Amino acid sequence: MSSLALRARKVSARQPILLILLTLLFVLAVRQPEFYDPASLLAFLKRAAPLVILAAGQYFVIVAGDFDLSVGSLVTAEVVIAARLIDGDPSMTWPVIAIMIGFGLVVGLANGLITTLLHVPSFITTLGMYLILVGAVYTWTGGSPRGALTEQFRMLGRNSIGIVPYAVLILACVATIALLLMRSDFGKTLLATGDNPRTARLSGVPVVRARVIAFILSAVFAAVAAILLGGFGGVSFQVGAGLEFSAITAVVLGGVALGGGRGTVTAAMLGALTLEVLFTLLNVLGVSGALKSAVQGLIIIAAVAIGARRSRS
Amino acid sequence: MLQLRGVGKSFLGVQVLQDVDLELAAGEVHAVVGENGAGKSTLMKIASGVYHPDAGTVRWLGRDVSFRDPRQAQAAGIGIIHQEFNLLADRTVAQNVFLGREPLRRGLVDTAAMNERTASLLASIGEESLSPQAIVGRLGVAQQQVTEIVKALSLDARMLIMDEPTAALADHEVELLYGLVRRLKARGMGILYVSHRLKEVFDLTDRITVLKDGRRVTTVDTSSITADGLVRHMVGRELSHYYPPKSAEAGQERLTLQGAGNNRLHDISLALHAGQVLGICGLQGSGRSALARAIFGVDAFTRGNVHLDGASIRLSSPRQAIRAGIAYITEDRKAEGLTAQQSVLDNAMLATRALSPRWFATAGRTLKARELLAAVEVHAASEEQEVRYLSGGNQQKVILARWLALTPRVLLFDEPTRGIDVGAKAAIHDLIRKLASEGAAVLMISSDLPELLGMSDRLAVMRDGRIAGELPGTADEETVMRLATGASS
Amino acid sequence: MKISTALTAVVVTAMLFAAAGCASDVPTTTQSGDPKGAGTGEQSKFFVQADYDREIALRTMTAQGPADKPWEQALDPKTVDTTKYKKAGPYHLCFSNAGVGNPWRQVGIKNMQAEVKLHPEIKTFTVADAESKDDKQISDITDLLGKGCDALIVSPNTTATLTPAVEQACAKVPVIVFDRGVNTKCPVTFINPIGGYAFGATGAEFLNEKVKAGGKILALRILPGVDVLETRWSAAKVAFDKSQLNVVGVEFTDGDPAKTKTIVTNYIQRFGNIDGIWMDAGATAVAAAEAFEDAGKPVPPLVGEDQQDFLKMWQDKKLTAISPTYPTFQWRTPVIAALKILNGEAVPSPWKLPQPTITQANLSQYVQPNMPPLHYAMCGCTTLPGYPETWGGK
Amino acid sequence: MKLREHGVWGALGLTLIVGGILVYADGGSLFTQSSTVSLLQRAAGLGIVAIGQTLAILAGSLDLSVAYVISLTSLIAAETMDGSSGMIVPAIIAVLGVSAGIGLLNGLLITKLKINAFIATLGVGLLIKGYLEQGYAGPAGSVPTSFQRLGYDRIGPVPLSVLLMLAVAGVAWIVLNRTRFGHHLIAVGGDLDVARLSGVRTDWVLIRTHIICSVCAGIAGLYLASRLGAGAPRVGSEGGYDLESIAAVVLGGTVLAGGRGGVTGTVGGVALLAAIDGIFNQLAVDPFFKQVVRGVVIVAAVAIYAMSLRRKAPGKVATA
Repeated sequence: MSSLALRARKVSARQPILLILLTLLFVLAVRQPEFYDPASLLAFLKRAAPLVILAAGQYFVIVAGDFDLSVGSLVTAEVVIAARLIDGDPSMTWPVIAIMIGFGLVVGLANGLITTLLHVPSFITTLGMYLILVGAVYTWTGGSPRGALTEQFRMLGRNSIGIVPYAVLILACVATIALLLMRSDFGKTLLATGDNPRTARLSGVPVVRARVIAFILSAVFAAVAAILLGGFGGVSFQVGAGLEFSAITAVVLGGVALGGGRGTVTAAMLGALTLEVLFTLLNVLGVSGALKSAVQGLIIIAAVAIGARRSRS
Repeated sequence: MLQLRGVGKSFLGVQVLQDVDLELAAGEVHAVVGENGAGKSTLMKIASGVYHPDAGTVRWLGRDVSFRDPRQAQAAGIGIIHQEFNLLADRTVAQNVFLGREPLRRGLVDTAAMNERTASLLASIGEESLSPQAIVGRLGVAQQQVTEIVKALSLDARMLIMDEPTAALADHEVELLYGLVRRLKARGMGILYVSHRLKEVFDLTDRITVLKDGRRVTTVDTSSITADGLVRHMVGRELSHYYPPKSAEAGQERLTLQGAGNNRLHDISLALHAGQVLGICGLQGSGRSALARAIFGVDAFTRGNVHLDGASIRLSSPRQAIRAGIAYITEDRKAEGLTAQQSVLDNAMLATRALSPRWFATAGRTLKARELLAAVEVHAASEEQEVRYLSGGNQQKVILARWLALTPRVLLFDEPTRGIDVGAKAAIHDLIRKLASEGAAVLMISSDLPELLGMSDRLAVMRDGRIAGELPGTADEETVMRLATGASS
Repeated sequence: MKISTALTAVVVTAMLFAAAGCASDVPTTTQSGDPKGAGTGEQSKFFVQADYDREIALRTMTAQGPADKPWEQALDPKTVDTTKYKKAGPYHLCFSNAGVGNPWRQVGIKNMQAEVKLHPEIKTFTVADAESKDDKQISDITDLLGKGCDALIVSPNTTATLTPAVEQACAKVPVIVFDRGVNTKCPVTFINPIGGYAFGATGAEFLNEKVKAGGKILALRILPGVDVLETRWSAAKVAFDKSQLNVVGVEFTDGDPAKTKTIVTNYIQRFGNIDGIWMDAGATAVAAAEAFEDAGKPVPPLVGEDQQDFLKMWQDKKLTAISPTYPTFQWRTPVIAALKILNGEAVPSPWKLPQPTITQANLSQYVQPNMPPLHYAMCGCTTLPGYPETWGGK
Repeated sequence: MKLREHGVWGALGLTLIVGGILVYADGGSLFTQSSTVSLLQRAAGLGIVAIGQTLAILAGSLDLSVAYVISLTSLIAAETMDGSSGMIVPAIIAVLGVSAGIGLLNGLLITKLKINAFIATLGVGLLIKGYLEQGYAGPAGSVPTSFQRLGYDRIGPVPLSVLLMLAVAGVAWIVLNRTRFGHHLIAVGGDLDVARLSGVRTDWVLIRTHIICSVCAGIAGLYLASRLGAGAPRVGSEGGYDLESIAAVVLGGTVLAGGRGGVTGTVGGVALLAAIDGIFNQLAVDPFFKQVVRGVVIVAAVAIYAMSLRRKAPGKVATA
């Protein structure tokens, strides 16, 4: 028992986010035991999946020392593009999904190249990309989404195999990929790049390539999130609104330092999960939607303040 | 004006300064010379209020003083010009000079007065040509130095400590500095002048204090001593340190440079042999590090030829150099050697991972990294410990392990033992020799002349971006110093 | 380390206290004895009893004008004389639009542009788009006034904040306001359909009829503070408070389908099931219905609007539903009114347009599979030039 | 660095000429009094916020809470006045007090708790947003006609609001160039260590900078209240004043990392954004397409600045 407690303390010392998450889950267990029914737990994971995926994507960029503010508008753009291209034709489902991933790749590549080769701060690059994507997709569709998504497409975000939603399976895949990437040599060199780009370069790390890949990962993960969100809720222009800040909040909540080189992708994803559990809990507690942003603000300030104190002591 | 009596200082039980006396008179330029580790910088820091002496007294203008911090010393009239300038690149000379003490008129900064006062300070040292409104970032190094000096003057400094003031200056700029120092002296300013370059010392100073191993060897009038005599005072320390035996014979030529150069290096021709350590000595700013960086492709050569094991190569990035089998242990560990927040193991594996990235960690490579860490005797709480918490010596060993994993053919060591304790130093020396004996060609840069002499099979001496001469590993310190300082010419 | 542990401890403790503290409060909110008004909260401060009464009355009146052209009809018209504005053509018509940031306004602006094309006497039609910014719309109006417009049509972004700018404009040209109103009587006429009270009441009454007494109703609103939407909710609230229905929640969705689905799913989870959905706009109706499908429950009676995606779902899945409309054909009327005014003809002021409701009975005539999912069926645009391509159909 | 200081004005001139020709070809005129007035008026609100943001960015910081501060202060102004002229002065005092308080909070979080400015101000923004959403359903309060004159009066073609913006810009210019605080602010943004070693109290400088930045947002809130005649809980966020003010600042040549730039550039950046707005308005270009152009302009401008900066490679202080 004492060794278990010791272990728990060790884990929570390394990842305080886990402590916060467990506490929230405990409170949720007291207030709403039904939450732990397998079905509703899976439904929760299904809803949380897009943000967790976005947080994982954002993590790559942040840990390499940059920002990606364009993911929210990219999600919107992807969903709207998908609806217009598929236009209700089932045979178009898979080709369009491939196009979505490809489009994410191109956007990430553009973000990465502008940031690294033109030396534009990523804050500005991705802010510009945000404006461009929103504007372009509205212009292209004449201001209102056209076409329709097919059932096959929507299935990925809506339906389940047995009781396990596709979204949860996709989340599991993406999380596995993210974990493997960060355990792989690429992940380690990415961390080194964010930590100290000069050392990384002098040790043979292709720094520009690593940063560009981080942007591509963020954008491709956003494309995957778009597939899930489009499937879950259907086409709308609101689908991606504000997701960039939610993703950054989640990553920071997970103890990942802005500026790079510090934090794990697991913690970033746990941060996203914590945020979703928090919102569920607020809903259960009957806290009005309006106060959610205030709670979000408090949590993020507190989490970062604690993190800042830890790294100094 | 300044009198140090019997000053002593120790860090962690190591006596760095012991019973040092120093006097500086108004209008005097007083050189402080000595080898690396002789205690010059500690002495300067005591004079400028950074450190408190453990023993002895500091008298300033006839009164015993004990400065809390450099700002208090500044206020009392002691200015210091560091090697690294404390200037804002985007601001004007006047704005930099008066930063933190801007003159006010009716509550607003009086720009006119600020410029005027800067101009008159500049005029007072004969630097009328420098505009107070020039942007510092666009000035040459010499003019930036002038700005620093004026900043000190604006604080009514009555004495100035100049730490290696010519290190970053080009030749013609050095001449300008000479004039400036002479004018300051004429105004009655006392100047403590720390320099390696004996030519300057003889050109400029009135008296010279020689430090060795934390003690004052002598203080002499400059006119009463020759360069040879001075060098003899500075060196001659007993080899308190054991160095591994040198290589008997040179192996094949590994890396050869023929007439190589770039904007800082000129006409470099050198050969590194397998099994040998080539020591590069030279003063700061002589191009030692630039040479290593050029070979490693950081600031690549733009002229000349480079051959590696007989094949002509052109390296334009570190990555290419590493692929070719070259490793570079940088001078500034913190800024260029470590990823401080990553673990010991991750730091040790960084180059391996960067060069041949794998999807899955293979046990073999990790095992190899562990073996290397053990072989170089890194002492860490665990391999997962963040490398920033390690001592300097252990950090350097981790970096060594990083490169050893690639079994490089050529190793470039830039100040490999700077800031490292004696025990770790010996271990690193042994390692360097072992690597050479296993067939690597080693280039070693060090400011610590005895170390370089103890380690090198051959020596190349650099001055002003050129090879001033090559010497056998058995050369004595005086010969090297003469060549490096230009005292012999 | 110690400080951080302490801080973490404080945060965690605070959360635990929050949970414990709230534990005693919750029953009072969900199980309070009085079903009436319990879940619907306080009445909106936008609620005006007289306006409410008038709209409820207008619902049963017959409109005057051509029956096949509801955009030219008017309810209970009181006309104003406009001879002082009479002017010879051709005309320069100006329009200050609040924005085109949602599909409803997209359909609307296309209706208006097509209507303009029907009238050769309109030589120039200048549109300034305020991008949903009050501040920009105020500037836009100033700007338009300098362009020699013969009449100005305004669709205000918000009521209170646009009033001063509209007053300024009234002094120079005849002003026609439509959709949202302004707090001034200076425009020549104000055009809108019956209004939000009628919309909201129609939906609530339908639920009252279809859902058994004591049934759990979830009300979904887009966002607070928009008068058009506030009136819809306040009328529904009045209806619910009078009924035996139990409104278990009122939530804001931001018009976001994903958010809507999450909210509805949460409610299904929390209350076992929901027996009826009321909403103040149909953009999220499909998402709300899907939440029930995904939870494996039958879709309860619900209120939507006239978007094609919902109408199609209604038809395909045989839902029990109703669609009050806020017809986009009203975007045609301001152009017609402007021409009448410039012609010196009397116009109704205010100009109340009819507000048809789509029910099971007339559903089939509004389902148009060739149109985009977010096209509004009640557009009165099928005979306009460029239909259906201009509206994104095929 | 001529380009960085004057580039934005050159771009503005070019935009106006090209835009003017395009509009003329389209049969309109860009420089009629009414369109100029409306262009200037639009620029005023953003300009005031962006000037405050300039100071924050120059000091190496950033403020993402301004949009919500604007909304909040517009409400405080309108509700305090509540239609009565006598309450104008108390309302102004209340607005300045509250916004200064928020700026103080931002500054304290950044300096004392060592929270990254991005996170600290985002968090504070969310707190205010929560308060607004909880407390307000829609526009509230009302502004007396006498106060509305601030938003509508003009002297010739120049609206009062533009004079207000120019006044704020003038004050900011004086603060930056003629006060010790301003010199210290730029030093803090340029190199924190150099500033500290020169005896600058860096924390206090950052705190004061954030107070000023928030107060500027408060002034913009006052202006918008006068313009709208009421307080509006979403006017700041709908207007996108947070990101747009940052865009205007970098467009004006101020470096995001701090220490380099100034308010004149920002005024130019705001004018350029307004000019693009105005031209597209006259040409009745799809507002969505305008977004695209804006995004491209911002990224391109910063890329050009970065390029010229590297080509000339100034701004290095030597180390031995």
